[in-house]
Amino acid sequence: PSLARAQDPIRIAFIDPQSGTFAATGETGYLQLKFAADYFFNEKGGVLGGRQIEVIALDNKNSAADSQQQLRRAISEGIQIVYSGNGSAVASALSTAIERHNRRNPEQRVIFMNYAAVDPILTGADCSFWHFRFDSHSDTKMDVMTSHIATKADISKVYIIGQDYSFGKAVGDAAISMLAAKRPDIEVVGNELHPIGQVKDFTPYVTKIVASGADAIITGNWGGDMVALGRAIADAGLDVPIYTFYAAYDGITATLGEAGKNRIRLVHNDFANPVTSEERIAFTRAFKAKYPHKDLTQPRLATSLQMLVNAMEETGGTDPFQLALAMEDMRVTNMIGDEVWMRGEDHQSFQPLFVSVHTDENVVFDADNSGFGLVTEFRVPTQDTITESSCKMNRPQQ
Amino acid sequence: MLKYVSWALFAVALIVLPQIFTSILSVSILNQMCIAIVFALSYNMLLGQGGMLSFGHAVYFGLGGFMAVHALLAIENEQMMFSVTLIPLVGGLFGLCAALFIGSFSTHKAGTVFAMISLGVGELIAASSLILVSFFGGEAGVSGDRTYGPPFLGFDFAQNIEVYYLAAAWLFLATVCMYLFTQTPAGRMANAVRDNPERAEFIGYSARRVRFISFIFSGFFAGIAGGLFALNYEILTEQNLNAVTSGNVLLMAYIGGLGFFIGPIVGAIVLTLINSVLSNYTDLWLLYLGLMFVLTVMFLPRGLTGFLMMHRTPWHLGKLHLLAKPYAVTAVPGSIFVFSMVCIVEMSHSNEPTFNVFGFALDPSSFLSWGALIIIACLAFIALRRTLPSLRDAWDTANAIDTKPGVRP
Amino acid sequence: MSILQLQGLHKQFGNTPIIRDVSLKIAAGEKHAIIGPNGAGKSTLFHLITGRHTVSSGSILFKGQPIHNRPPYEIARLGLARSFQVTNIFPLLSVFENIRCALLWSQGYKYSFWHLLGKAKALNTRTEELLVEIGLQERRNLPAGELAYAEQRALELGIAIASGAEMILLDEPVAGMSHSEAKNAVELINRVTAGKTLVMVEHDMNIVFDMADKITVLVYGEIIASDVPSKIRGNAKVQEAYLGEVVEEHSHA
Amino acid sequence: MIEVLIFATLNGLVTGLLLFMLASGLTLIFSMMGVLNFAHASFYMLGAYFAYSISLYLGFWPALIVAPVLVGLLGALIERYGLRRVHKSGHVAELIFTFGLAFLIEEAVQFFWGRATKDYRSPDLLDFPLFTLFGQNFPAYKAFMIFISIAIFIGLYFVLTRTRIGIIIQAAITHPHTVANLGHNVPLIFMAVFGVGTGLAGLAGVIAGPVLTTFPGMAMVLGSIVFVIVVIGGLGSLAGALVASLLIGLLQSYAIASDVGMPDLLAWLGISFERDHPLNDIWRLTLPQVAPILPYLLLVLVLIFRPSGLFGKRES
Amino acid sequence: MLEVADLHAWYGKSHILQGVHFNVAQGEIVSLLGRNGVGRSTTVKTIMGEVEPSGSILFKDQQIVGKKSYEIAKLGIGCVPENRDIFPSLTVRQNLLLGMKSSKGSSRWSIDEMFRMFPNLGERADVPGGVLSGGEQQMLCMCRTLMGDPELIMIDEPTEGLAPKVVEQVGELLQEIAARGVAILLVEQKLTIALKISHRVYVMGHGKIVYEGSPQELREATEVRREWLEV
Ligand SMILES: Nc1ncnc2c1ncn2[C@@H]1O[C@H](COP(=O)(O)OP(=O)(O)OP(=O)(O)O)[C@@H](O)[C@H]1O
Ligand SMILES: Nc1ncnc2c1ncn2[C@@H]1O[C@H](COP(=O)(O)OP(=O)(O)OP(=O)(O)O)[C@@H](O)[C@H]1O
Ligand SMILES: [Mg+2]
Ligand SMILES: [Mg+2]
Repeated sequence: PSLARAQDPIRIAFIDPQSGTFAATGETGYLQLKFAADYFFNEKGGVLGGRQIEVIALDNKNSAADSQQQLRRAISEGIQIVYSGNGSAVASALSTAIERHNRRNPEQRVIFMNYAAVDPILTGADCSFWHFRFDSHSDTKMDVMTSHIATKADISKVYIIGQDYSFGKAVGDAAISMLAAKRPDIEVVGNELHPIGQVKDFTPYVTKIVASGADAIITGNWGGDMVALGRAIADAGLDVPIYTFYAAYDGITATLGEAGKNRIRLVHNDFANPVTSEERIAFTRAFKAKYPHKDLTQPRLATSLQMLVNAMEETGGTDPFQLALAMEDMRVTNMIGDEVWMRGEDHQSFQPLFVSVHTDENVVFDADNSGFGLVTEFRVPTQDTITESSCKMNRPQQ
Repeated sequence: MLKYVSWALFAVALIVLPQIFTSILSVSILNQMCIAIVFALSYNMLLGQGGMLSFGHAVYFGLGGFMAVHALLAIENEQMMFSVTLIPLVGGLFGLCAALFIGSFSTHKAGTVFAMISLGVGELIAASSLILVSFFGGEAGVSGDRTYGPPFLGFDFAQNIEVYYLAAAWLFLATVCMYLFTQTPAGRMANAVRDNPERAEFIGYSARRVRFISFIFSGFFAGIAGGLFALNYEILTEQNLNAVTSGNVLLMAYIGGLGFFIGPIVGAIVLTLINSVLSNYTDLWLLYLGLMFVLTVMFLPRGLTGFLMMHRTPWHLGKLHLLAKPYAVTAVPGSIFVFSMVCIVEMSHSNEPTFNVFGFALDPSSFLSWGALIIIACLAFIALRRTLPSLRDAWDTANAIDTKPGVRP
Repeated sequence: MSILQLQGLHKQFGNTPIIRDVSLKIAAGEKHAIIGPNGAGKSTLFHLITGRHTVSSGSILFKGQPIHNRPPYEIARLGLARSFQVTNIFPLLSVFENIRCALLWSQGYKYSFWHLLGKAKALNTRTEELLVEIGLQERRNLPAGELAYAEQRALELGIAIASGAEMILLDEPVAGMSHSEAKNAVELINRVTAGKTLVMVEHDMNIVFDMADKITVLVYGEIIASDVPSKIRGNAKVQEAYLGEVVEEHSHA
Repeated sequence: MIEVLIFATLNGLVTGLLLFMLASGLTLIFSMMGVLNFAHASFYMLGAYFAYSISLYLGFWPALIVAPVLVGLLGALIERYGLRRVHKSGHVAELIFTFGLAFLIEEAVQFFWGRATKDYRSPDLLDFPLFTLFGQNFPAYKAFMIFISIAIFIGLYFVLTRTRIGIIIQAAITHPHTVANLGHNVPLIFMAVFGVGTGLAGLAGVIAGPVLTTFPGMAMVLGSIVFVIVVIGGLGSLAGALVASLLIGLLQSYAIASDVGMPDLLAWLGISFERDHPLNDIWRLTLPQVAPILPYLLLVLVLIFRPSGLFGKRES
Repeated sequence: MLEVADLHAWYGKSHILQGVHFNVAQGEIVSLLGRNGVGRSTTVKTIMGEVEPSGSILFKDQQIVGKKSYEIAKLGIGCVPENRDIFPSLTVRQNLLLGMKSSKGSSRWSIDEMFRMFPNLGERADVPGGVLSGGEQQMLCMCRTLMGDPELIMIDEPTEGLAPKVVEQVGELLQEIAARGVAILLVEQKLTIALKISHRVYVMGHGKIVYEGSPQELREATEVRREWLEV
């Protein structure tokens, strides 16, 4: 490579919604990745002997077709690394498209860093050599959630409600089978599916929940559906824990506010209050200083970047095939000192998981500047989160 | 004669364009345009020519596309064997079948009744697509691979450029067919029924049957567009048949100009470009797009094509040159105004300490940037208001038939 | 042989009877006028015959076939064309297209989407001829909605006669036309309906008495007289219900 | 079971009346001006956001008055400087205009208020359970919603039937010149109607915002359902809009409350099927699952069998 | 009462009125005659403010050029257009109600009086205007305008489509209206009736007034009649 080439930035395409209804998460994701790149690498002299990392946001409008269009744009511009994560449908479309593209155009390959899409199938039946997932998949999260429920002796009836699509259904199915294994005495008194984004008022559903006599609720709802459900439960005066995956940040925490206090429990892999790691505190403070209205919702973006950079330094370049090989079975230590392992077999990462509660007590780092935030109650170490791989990976030749 | 020349030009443009814009991205955008044009033209068969305002045209596009993907899957699984060049036809036929069924009850009436049935049917089918997972694949959609069919003239369609030429061929064919349809008795009666359905019945035509015919053809061509989509993206999702897609095609046809055959073509090209180009410069592109729509509807009621066609009279009168200077004079303050407004909007939206708009560095925290931009915007606006009357005068002059200009006091 | 036969026709809107027990025979080739006071039900009668309204009871036979309660387009296809009292044209289509559309069915094109209009020589020549006949050849490319009122009336007439139907129903064909235009229109009507059956409603008595072979007087939905013009003129009941003294004045003018 | 039924009825009533609040404004505009106002739900959203901002400074009650007025004024301005211009180019143009407007308003809201959900709350004064039945609270705020909706119905009904405004506007849609020739200031009336209609939407937003959450997608959720109501009820019929709103509110509420579905039906009929049957998806459908799409089904059926809607007199 | 001077009007590029001038006094019936398409209806529309003119129109010594239609109507000019333009979806009674300028206020005319004058309308008071017979619509339109209590009423072809007997009736009605002090500008095709009831007549040709006189004079001016009115 010529001298000039060596100074070119390493460009990363961040393909996520940047406009429309789903833009909020895509936008903070972009800012966080960019911030992490600057904070950890660019400000310290870059990588691969001085090359800067440049993150380019490409708007996929939350659509599979637009994601492909943006993928083609990224490829046209010679980009070899693609980040995406919002929505499993989009992620799986992108994964398929990248797999095909790399097969049809071996000289223009790209690697896919999935930072948030949790459908198990992405590292299961549909796993791809080019796809790496940095979030735990929903079955693992459900495993943690049910383990936590299992420790609560006062829970005997559980109501499951979710959005009517694959993720919502997967949550329901997993909850039922896992609860049956861990606490056979718990009765699942309802397993309801509602159309996604269509329900105006959840009170009718809450009525059913009340009538069922449930003393805990499990839901995979996110976005507006989560807020509306939380509100309706509080309005009806139903005082039972609600187990969720996505009930925080992007206005949700602020809107749930008092209504969700000590009701909402969240499974996640990004450590919340109390934060003990100095590195993490400094990172969070620096981010807040730059973007006061945003929250640091996905610290695993930093972890993923760390792995990527390690792989680059190891291989001395950015060739996606080499990067992918290098990342397999890589282990890095994240900001809070836990080890994250990228399993080579299916490109699924493993890390500790947490169950936290929505509250305004003992919150140092709040969400939405609302005073409310997450306080961790329960931690599951990495080894307990590891599940079998069902991936039969199709490994390309160099 | 002119007609044949335009068709030839059209064909040449289709062939040459990807040789000029060669990147993967541009080929992909061209591909998208082909799809959008067929779709928008099919929509205009309904609204522009048949007077049927549909809020659910994406249904036929989407259903055709889904069927096309299933056909791809069937080829992949070796249940069927035919060339993927015929995939759009599969989509078209399925769109036609869907239109046959839905049209059988929805074309009874035009106007609001038709519009609302199309809305209801659209919502129903979009919602069912999430429920009927085996056909629609839920929110993840269905995806297929276009490269499994027998090669066609040695092409296996692995590359986008091959798909482009296939799409362009279909586009050309579909456009010719749709144009010819407007020249047939059925096509002309569609216009008549749009104008006055009652009178049409008294000259021997069942308004319902006439609408029905337009409707199924429109469904057919929408299905072809869906099939092309399936070939290009190899995936169809719920989004391809929901209200957003239906709304989009309505906008394309309208912005382009409903009253003209080429209107939807213009609209499809412009909107595709905006969609794929503007969105890369700013995440406020939807805001600008909305603003643009509203302004177009207000000031160019006959769409972009209508605006161009307005220049036919001065052209025939040989007075087009009279407009050049006033246009230029208005364009200067106009573009400065638009530009400074864009800067102001972008600045108030920005998360970043400084950023560039078309090469200008702006600092949202500095009063200087704000003040300067606001003053520039105001000045440009005043200048614009000053120049508009002279443009209007020039326009009147250029359109006046009399030799003495300005007869009208 | 009567080409059109109405038998015991009744029509009511809600509870209001408009047509009460109308029976009438119209012979093939006859020029028949229907006159009567405003609101007598003349236009309603036309609407019944041409399928715009359904009949409440009774029957209508055209060429021996029952046509009541059939949709307008089926009746039109049998060879029964009409014009409207309130102008009813295709406002956005050009004058030329208005006429051509009116010709399509009778020239056998039906719902064809495999014929090109531009190639249909006979159709286009016939359209041109008709344009000349109704005097609108210079306006041929104008959208019909932009024509002056009287021109629109002429076009209305043109659409009605275009198909060359065996029987033509004209509802106040010359209303709104000036004297000279009315005269031209009458000539035109005479020319194109030669050998055909014509039924018309008209308030201009000069024209009625000039043109009609037979006149039917409709008052409050009932036929009070149906006879040759000379007898009608003298009929006292008709004079009282409809004509007033105006007839004399007109005949003098 | 009985508690589910009672609450389902209450919920249906609340949802229905809320929908009516929106539908009333749309009926007004739709029937009187013939404008299919696609942006209607957007004005509703604006109402909620305005009220949110105002309530931060002045509290809920002033917002209840000020926000709808602001929305109404905005609506009137949009009519004056936008819609009126477009009116000349016909209904489709008007529709596209409001369509673009809906787009624009949604984006503008995101621009000014951001994309995150807003913490807009009901007033403390009404923040208590009105009664508790079978362990479930019925918030006082919902009773307040019911009260306002009924007040709107009575008020509008009076204005429409006891004044000439209604007929003037109806006539002016088709014959603006003639109405002007009779001495009525048509543009002013149109502007007022649009203002009042959008103001009503704004009011609905102020009231619904705290219950249905205030976020940029709130217009989309309600956008087409309002049309469904207005059409099912019959164009231009206020009573029809009320009946249709309640019908849809109750229908959805009961559908959700019910636990029946195809499996029950099939079991009842004694039919069994394989789990991998191609129509498996259909055989497994339950009523609650399809509840939100029932209105569209109803819409299509009503239009096929009674194109003028339940209470509609005229067809358009 | 009404003074029109040097009135010009255009439709797009075509110059329709090319300097029209005439006047109408209180209680007077003035006819505007002429062939089809000479611009008589356009004159009426122009006065009503529907067509943008240049020139001068004084109504009760007030310039009304440039005013909006409804303002002109409020000043007291009523107009019965040639295309009838009744409101098809409103009932006969509602049509008449709409004619009133305010819901209260006294008018020289009441709905009952109208129904007495035209029993046809009375019978059909609650039927939608759109289903009326052609002649009934014509009557309704005239009554509606009267309901607004205008001081000047412009009537465009009132007798078109009316049965001969009703034409007589309309003539009498017009005379009665005039007798109540209302000025009438009558645009007519049928010379017979125009000559019978008018006080003065104007003849229009090619967008200009080409003749002015009393009915008697016009009856005798065969030259004028031949050139501008008949064939
Ligand atoms: N759809 C309808 N509903 C109720 N009444 C109607 C309907 N259609 C017509 N009528 C009434 O029927 C009567 C006859 O109307 P029609 O139009 O046939 O009269 P006409 O004889 O043509 O009169 P004219 O010479 O004035 O045109 C009128 O009084 C009219 O109001
Ligand atoms: N809206 C319009 N656009 C263009 N030209 C028009 C329009 N209305 C009328 N004209 C033209 O203006 C001329 C005068 O029309 P106007 O209606 O005033 O005539 P008129 O004397 O009332 O005749 P008529 O007996 O037909 O009512 C006609 O030649 C007509 O073609
Ligand atoms: Mg009649
Ligand atoms: Mg006239």
